[in-house]
Amino acid sequence: MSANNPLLATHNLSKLYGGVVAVDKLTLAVPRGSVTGIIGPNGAGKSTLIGLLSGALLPSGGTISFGGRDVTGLATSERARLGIGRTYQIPRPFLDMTVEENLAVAQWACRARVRGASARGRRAELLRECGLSDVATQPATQLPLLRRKRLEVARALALEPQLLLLDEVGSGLIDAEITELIALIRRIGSWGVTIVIVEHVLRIVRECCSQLLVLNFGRQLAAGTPVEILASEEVATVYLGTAHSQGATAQAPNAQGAARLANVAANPDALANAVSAREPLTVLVAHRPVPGAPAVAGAPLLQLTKVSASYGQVRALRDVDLEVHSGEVLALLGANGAGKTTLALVISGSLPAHGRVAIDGIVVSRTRPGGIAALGIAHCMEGRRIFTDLTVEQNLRVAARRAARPEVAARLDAVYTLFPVLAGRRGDPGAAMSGGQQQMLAIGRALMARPRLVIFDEISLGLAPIIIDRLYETLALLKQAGLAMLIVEQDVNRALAIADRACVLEHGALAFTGAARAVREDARLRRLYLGEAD
Amino acid sequence: MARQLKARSAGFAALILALALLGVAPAVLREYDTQILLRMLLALVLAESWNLLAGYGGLVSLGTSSAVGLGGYVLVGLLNHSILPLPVVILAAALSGAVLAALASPGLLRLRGLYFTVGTLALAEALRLVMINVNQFGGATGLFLNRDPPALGALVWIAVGLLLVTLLVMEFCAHSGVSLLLRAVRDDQDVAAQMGVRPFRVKLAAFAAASALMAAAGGLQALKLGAIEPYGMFGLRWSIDTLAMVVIGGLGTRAGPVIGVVLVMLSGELLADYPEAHLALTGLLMMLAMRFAPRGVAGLLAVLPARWRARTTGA
Amino acid sequence: MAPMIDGGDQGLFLDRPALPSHALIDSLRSNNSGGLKMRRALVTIGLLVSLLLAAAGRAEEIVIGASLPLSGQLASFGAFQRWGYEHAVAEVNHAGGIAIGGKFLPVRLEIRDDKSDANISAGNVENLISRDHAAALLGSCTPALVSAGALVAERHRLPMVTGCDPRRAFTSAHPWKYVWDVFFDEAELAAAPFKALADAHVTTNRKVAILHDNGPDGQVVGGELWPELARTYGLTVVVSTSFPVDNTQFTSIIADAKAKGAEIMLVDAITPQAVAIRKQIATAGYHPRVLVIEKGAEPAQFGGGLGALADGVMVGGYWDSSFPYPGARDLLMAYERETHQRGSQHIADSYAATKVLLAALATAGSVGGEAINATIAKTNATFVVGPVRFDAQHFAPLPIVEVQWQQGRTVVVWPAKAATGKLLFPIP
Amino acid sequence: MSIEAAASSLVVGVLLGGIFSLTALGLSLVLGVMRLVNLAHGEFLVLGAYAGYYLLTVTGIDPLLGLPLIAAAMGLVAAPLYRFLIQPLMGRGVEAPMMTMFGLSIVLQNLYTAAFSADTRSIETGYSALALNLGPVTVGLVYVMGFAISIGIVGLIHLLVSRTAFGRDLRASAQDAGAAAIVGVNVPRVQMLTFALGAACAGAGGTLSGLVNSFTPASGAAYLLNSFAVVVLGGLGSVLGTLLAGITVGILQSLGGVLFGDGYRDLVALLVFLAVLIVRPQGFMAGRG
Repeated sequence: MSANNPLLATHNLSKLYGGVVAVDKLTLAVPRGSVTGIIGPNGAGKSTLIGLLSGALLPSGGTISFGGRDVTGLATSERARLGIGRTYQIPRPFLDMTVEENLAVAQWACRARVRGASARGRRAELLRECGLSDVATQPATQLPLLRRKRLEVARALALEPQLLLLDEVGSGLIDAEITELIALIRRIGSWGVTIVIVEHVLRIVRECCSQLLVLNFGRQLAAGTPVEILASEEVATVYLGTAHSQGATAQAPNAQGAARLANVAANPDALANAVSAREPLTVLVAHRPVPGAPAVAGAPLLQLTKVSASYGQVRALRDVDLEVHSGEVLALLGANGAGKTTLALVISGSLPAHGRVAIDGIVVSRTRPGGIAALGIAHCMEGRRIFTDLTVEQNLRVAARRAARPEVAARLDAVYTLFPVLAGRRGDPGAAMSGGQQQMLAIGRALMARPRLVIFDEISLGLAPIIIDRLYETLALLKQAGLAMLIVEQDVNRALAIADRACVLEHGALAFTGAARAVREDARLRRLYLGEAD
Repeated sequence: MARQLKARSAGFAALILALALLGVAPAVLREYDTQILLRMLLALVLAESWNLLAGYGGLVSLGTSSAVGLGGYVLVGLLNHSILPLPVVILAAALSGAVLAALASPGLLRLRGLYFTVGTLALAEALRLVMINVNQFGGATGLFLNRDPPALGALVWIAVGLLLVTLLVMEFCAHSGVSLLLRAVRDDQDVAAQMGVRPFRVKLAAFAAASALMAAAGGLQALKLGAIEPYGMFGLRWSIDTLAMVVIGGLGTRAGPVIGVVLVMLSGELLADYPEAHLALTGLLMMLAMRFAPRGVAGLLAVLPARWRARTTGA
Repeated sequence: MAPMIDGGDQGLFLDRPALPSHALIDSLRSNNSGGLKMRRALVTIGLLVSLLLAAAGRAEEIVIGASLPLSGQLASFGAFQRWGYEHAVAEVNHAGGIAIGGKFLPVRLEIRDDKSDANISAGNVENLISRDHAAALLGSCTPALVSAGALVAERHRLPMVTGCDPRRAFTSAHPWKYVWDVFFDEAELAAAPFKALADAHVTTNRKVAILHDNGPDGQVVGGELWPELARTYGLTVVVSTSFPVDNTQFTSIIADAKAKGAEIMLVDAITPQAVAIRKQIATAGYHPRVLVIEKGAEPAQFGGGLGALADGVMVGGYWDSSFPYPGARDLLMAYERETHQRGSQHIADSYAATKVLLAALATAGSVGGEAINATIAKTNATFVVGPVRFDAQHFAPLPIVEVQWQQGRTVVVWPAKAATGKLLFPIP
Repeated sequence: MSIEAAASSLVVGVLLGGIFSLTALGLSLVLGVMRLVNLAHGEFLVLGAYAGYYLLTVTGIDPLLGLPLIAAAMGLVAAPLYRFLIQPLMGRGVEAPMMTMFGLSIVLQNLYTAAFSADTRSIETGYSALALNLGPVTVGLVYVMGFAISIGIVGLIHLLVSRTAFGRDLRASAQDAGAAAIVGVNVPRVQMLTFALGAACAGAGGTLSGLVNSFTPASGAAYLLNSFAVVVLGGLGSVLGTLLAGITVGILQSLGGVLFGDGYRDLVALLVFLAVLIVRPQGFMAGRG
């Protein structure tokens, strides 16, 4: 992908957040007039890269050059004036202005290049191009999601940029909307504007980009034309998890699951770990509803009927029905932005929703998060969200609500045997833990409440494969101890290996559901993730 | 756009007419009413410039008293020790406000939200303590104007002139491109930077303009009094009253300051014998405004007719 | 199916950067019709101002206005002055009022609180003149407030008689034409303690510490006069510092004075600071043999606030009920009968100032400013504070005595002929 | 300025600094846990001072003995005040609660003037004028007692925050309110109790301030700025940080007094506050955000 004088080039660009490496010595070149796509699993550093290029984030190392000039340390406003425009993943219009005024801000800021009357003409032209002419005088806050995304693009174009950075413009849009967006991107490309698209919706990348870059763990995994990349095995494994590429579908999930458990059985210390860990688990896992709590006999542990919710302007969930029975493990799959996390938040009570959410048959739609936790539903949250100020033990103790002192001590011991590494670091503050250790602590914290159902939300995010293996071994043990689990997972294969049933969300609606083995075979799954060109 | 242009030019005409009316008032009104009018004009200049700062620029400042005090001292100092004519001295007082803003800006303008507010409060209090302690500026005794202040009528004309300048600045800042930059920086400073706006410079321009107008008003107050001392001129009361008037009137609205000034001043005169009750009432009104009418009385006035019409026509 | 919730508020867990915290500002929607509302509001101003307050009917009475510090740090002085003014006016009304144009008119006293703030004092006097139509004015207390109000009176050419503003502070403010002051001269006040100590042949290590606030009179008495007097009386000034009028912590200055062994301490401060200084002298374990606190130590609140600690503190006085002037004792008796509190010399100068003004009104027989002013100029009579004659600078000096707190009461200790008690030395 | 004099005023600085840490603790907790700038904090302190004053003059109970009573009363008053006045505004950004507290401070200041008159007061007890001689240094007894009690209370609060279940809930809510709610912490209740705890500290701190120097209804503004200097110096919500910062501000003030004269004490604290605020503008908000 070498080009003689690229419009944009980075050399060993890196960004660290404390111990976590977001972007790791990235060197890339974006030729003038090209449309470059950047894809990669969640947490691969895509948004961080956009932040570094636009100037919102200052790099920890390496250089960025734009049009041959070193802009590494240049302030955001100066980069914008040089001609770098960007859009935001979650649209951030100027709320107190009309749509047209939003565009005028960029023109006024860079007055040098745009004169009065022609400015108004240019604005009208841009609005027409982006299909916003009819709402020109409406306040920006009244726009629905797609139009807000178009406003982001139009506003960035008002800068007359040489380089346009599009940050996940496609997420949360329905197919028809994506088609319109692709047409718009192509038109912009035709004006000679160099475009960099960070995207999850692979259809946009496939149909717009002339070159493609795959990021994983902040490093460049692969680069090339969309056709090469999307067909390559390497990319599929990164996306669909270990051994779920085109060729490997034949292997039966149970065999896969069984192989893992066999490994546990064969490996002595793993076995010891497994056997000794099973006894204390009973301390951490409850089977029956909390004594005294109302329950309808025979009702499933958790039942969602026609649940819808929205999130900012995004219609995240539409009429979702879902059931989890006591001791059952349900995998919740779907592309990024399909509404998985929103569903988890609705169940744990921190996001208001329409429709009926019932635990043991009793409606809990209006209960506060704390109340739902008390009913035995724990939520191990996306991004771990442990309390970095508190020590490991304090993190665990916070979750043991209303438990008698001996009971808390027993649960603590059980968690420490489940995750020996935590026992050693009992007194250390949460902040001083690595990603994997923080995830273990988050799981431990969820178990301290002696739940009957735990929602595991993206626990494999940004972790090394061997750590993910150990986590899933623990989940397997918890399953054997009778803990019901709702696993929200990017890594399809791992989730299906342990799940009894699976259901797949697409654009906030239930695409299909069924036994884990059936879902693995279903061709729609692969299309959903990699999106065949239709 | 033409319709809007016509509306604006009509607005200007009415503005000039109203101000002319105010200028003529002293000849017509009794002395007491003229004094109230002068106080209102000064308060309106302060309220408009604070509204520019906080309402349009998002810079909630509790430092009005530092600009007012500085303007007062510069005016009296220049009149006592130089032969400069009055208009030039008032301009110098205004410039001193802008210079104060410029000097404080590298530190203060990097602060956001609460920390900017508390920073301005600390700056105002520090300036007050300096003026009290340093005897070269008259210490607690303060300074006496070496000539009789101009007659009330002349003062009203100067105040009207200052108000005209203030309203022109506001009109410019509220309707031109500058208002776009201001509101962009206020709503989302990071995104504004992404659009090529230089947040620090926009905030500095608003801070300097507002401080200059406040300092000019401070100069006028000193001219009216004839004798100034730090406790009065740098007192926290200036910051509190100005903020209360704009918040009650309607933060970030064009009509807010006017309504706020009229409301608070009138209630002040009616409750003249119970000053504590007046201040407590102002505080209470502020709390109610924050809770139920973030857009203040102006916001209510804008919404009520619509709501009332909706209720009556059963829409 | 229930309608979609309008997802206005963000869920709790968005990992994208939090929206800017200006949510209040987010909720603002300025629309373009601002110009229109602007016009409507400005027109209403014109109407409102003219309708503002129906002119108070000119009842048949003489209005005397006064702005006094009834709240804030000078509240202790203001309270006594208010009584002095009201008592004098009540006496005149009881005697039938003042004859103007053949008719006896009652006098109405209009008092406004200036909260110890010069700006408000000026505003109050403006209101008294234009709204309450005062025929004449009485002054506030302490030079800063008096000057602020007096300048307004002077501009409106309305006579004002005041006390509570020493000569140099009064005359240096403005070449007065309509304002008259009945109070003491700083030079006499400053010299009084030195003379009292000399007459009592008191022996000390002749080391003096001077503490004064940087107010108008503090600068003059503490900053200029005391250092000069110390030199002329052969005393060495070891500490001389000023502090802001509203300062509360004096530990450093006091510690310095103690370390330098000053046995004589001269202080000029208002009551709150005087109380704090006396307390902090005690808590610093410092025992000066002589402690003079001008201005702040005089009112009863000083003694009340400190109790036994006040004993021995000397302060310059310009009046005491023991003075051989007509009505002196009756005035104190009247005060204590009505308020059940200990009197202060401030009831005398305020009472006298009002009497001077009312006497001038009676002799002028008119409410015209120029007439009253001319008759005030010719005042030459003995009042409860002694003989009052105004000099060319409109100032009528009052004699100075040195007073000392003893067992919770103030006793005149100097000069000998006026003494009602013996000088207590050294202070306990 | 001789050595003894400098030594005594520095020691007084340390002792006053101890009291400053207690007066600032309430502001620090509320700012740390709820990102709420309590602009009425100064008025809470003044209320504590008046409470101590009238407790002594009306009932004769010594203010130091009455401290728990005053603190409890302030807490009980503050909880409903928070529940009905501030909590509904918590979701609406930062300006609304701040301006409401500003309005509250204006109302309180004028209620005090109306109720207690504007006279300057100070709490006079038998021992308030006694002096302690410790070698070259002589210091008021009341400063030492104030210091000891303040350190005691701050220590208690530190234990409460670091050792108890409520303390864990408090810090969890401070650091990540969303996650704390999910884990089962009743975050609104924790915030209300924290506000009440802050008010109780302000009550006790106010009484001690009333003991060591005089106060008027208008003293709130000076107290607020002083507390802010301590909070910004000591770091948000950290109890020990506030203690050290309080003593530092106390020393800085007495240094200012020694070097430039007592008039400059408050000025020095303000200039330090401005310097720290500007050098670490995002320091505290981001540090805990």
